[in-house]
Amino acid sequence: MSSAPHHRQDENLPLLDGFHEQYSVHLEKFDGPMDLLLHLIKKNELDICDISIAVITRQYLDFIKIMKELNLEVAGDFLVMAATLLQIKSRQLLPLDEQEEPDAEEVDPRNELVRRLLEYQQYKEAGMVIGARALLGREVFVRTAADPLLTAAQNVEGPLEVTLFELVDAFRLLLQRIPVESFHDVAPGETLSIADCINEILSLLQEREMVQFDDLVRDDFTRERVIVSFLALLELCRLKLIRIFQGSEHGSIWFIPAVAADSSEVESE
Amino acid sequence: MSSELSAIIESIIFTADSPLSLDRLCDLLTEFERSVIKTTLAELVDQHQGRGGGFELVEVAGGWQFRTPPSLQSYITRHIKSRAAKFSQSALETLAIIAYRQPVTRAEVEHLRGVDCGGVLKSLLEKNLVRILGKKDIPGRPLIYGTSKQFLEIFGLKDLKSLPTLKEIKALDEQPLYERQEELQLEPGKPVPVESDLPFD
Amino acid sequence: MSSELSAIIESIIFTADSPLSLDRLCDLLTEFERSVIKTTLAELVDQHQGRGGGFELVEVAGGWQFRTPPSLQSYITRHIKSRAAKFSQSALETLAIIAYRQPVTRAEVEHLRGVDCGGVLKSLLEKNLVRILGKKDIPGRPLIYGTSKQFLEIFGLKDLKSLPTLKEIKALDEQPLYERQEELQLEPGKPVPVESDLPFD
Repeated sequence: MSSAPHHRQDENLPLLDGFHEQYSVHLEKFDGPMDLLLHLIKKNELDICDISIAVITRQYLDFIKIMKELNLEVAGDFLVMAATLLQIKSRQLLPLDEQEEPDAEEVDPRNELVRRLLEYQQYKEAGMVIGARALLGREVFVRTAADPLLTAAQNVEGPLEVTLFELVDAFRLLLQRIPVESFHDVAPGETLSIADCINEILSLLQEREMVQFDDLVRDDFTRERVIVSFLALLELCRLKLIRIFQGSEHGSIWFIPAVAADSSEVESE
Repeated sequence: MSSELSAIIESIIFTADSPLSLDRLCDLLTEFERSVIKTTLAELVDQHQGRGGGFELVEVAGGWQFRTPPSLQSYITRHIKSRAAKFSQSALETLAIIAYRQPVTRAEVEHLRGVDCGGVLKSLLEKNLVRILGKKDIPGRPLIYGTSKQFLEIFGLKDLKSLPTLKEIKALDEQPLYERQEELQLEPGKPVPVESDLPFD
Repeated sequence: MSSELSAIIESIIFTADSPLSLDRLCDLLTEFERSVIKTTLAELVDQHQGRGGGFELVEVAGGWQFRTPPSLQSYITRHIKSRAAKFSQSALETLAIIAYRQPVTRAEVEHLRGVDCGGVLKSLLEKNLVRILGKKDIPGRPLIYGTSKQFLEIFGLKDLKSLPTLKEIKALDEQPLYERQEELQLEPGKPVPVESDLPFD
């Protein structure tokens, strides 16, 4: 489980040391509830497509119980799966509701789980197969030396190579260096910011010359969205970046870029 | 084949720090025909294969690169530290899901694996094996992920199509790939031999 | 000459980042006799000389290294000169600020970065990653900057909305809500032996 915090073993009670060591060996083998389920299915020699939910659920819950008895952290993911198993089990016990459509998909409550298990199994195996390849830097190596004759020929004018993650990460690290008050809208919050909306408008104007206000709010026609979009438009107008016009009274609002960017006008030192 | 062109191509690939595509070679060597460059490349591959030397010319991540054969690993690591990575099972599973299902969201990966994948995903992003492709056009606009060029380079793949298909992998599984996965013991008391996560090492 | 030893020596020299001396090679390959290593090296030099390929094995600075012959330099520099340049940290930061804060003035960028950005800004404009959107209607009428269409292309973004937000990147580190809510440990003071699952060593 990616979320399990790491603690130092030696802070543990000496009596339990042996137990913990053994079980941590077991438990690390299970990369989440799906992995554990697959293991139980294999161990019981069950057919994935026809698993006995009663057997699997009992063993799964036993496993969690042991984890708890050993005071191992049981991640939420394991508990979610336990709940899913119990739910399937209880649905199997219930008589079919007459009112309900005998939808073929719904007949067997195990179907969804079986489908997930089969799919998970595929990717687990695919992971092992790709992990078994000869990896660069592990089994396979490339030349690392730079040709001294050529290093002088380096040129910075070439195309750029950078990933999106590096860009976001650079911004994230920058923000950590800077006092919070420098920012007006970085604080996390679900609300739509005017800055986001300005970006969206600018991006639309990169694609076409003329944009209708309705295009901005079409996907998300809420009061908040309309207000924020409108404020963003006013802000852009104030910055003289766009011109707004309206075809007729109560007609659509349109806007176009106000200036053609002139890149010769670079601020110089 | 012009042996001069052969030497030129070899030297360019040799000094490049990442695999060079045929397109790129043609851009650099405009005085030669594309078809001639292509044939020369194929001849170079054969030549190095035939030599059985300490490195070979291989096609990887859409380009050509000199690489050492895996068989010489034990000698090379005597003087070079093995830089890469032992991948954990979670990293490999997550990578496999992203590789086969891309573009894919974090929620989709987590649904398939049944566990939170934020930490693994971030580490794959930092290692440059996975990249952000953009945002999905559904409510909430979640980020979508795909594998990077570096993924192909590290895993020695020509392109995404050369990943073994899931069907092929399934066929492999009929062979006893799994046999080495040990039995889980629920009863405490018995010592369990510590094994590495992966059945291949 | 053992052709296996020949391949081994070749691969070690190939992957070394500086010339390898005979002494060093003998230290690494203790199972082979010094005299055999020496002969094999000489044979390798001849072999590559005879091949007339894109690189040769030469003795430099008391050691052995593969190098391209000076005659091919003009071809190699074509590639080196035009290959992708890595972004400097300051260029990346400036670009990030412009991307996330646009429309933004130079003064605002400099306020955030705490350093003069004129040079970086100019180079971003020249690379066509950043463009001038217009002039701000405040005293001095400073130019306002934003990202260009090319910026979207380089990062493979459909539009500016597809830029990942910081919140989304941060969210990768966070645990899902339900995990934090679970009362998991029976005794909170006790350590948990389950290893944290770092995907890489």
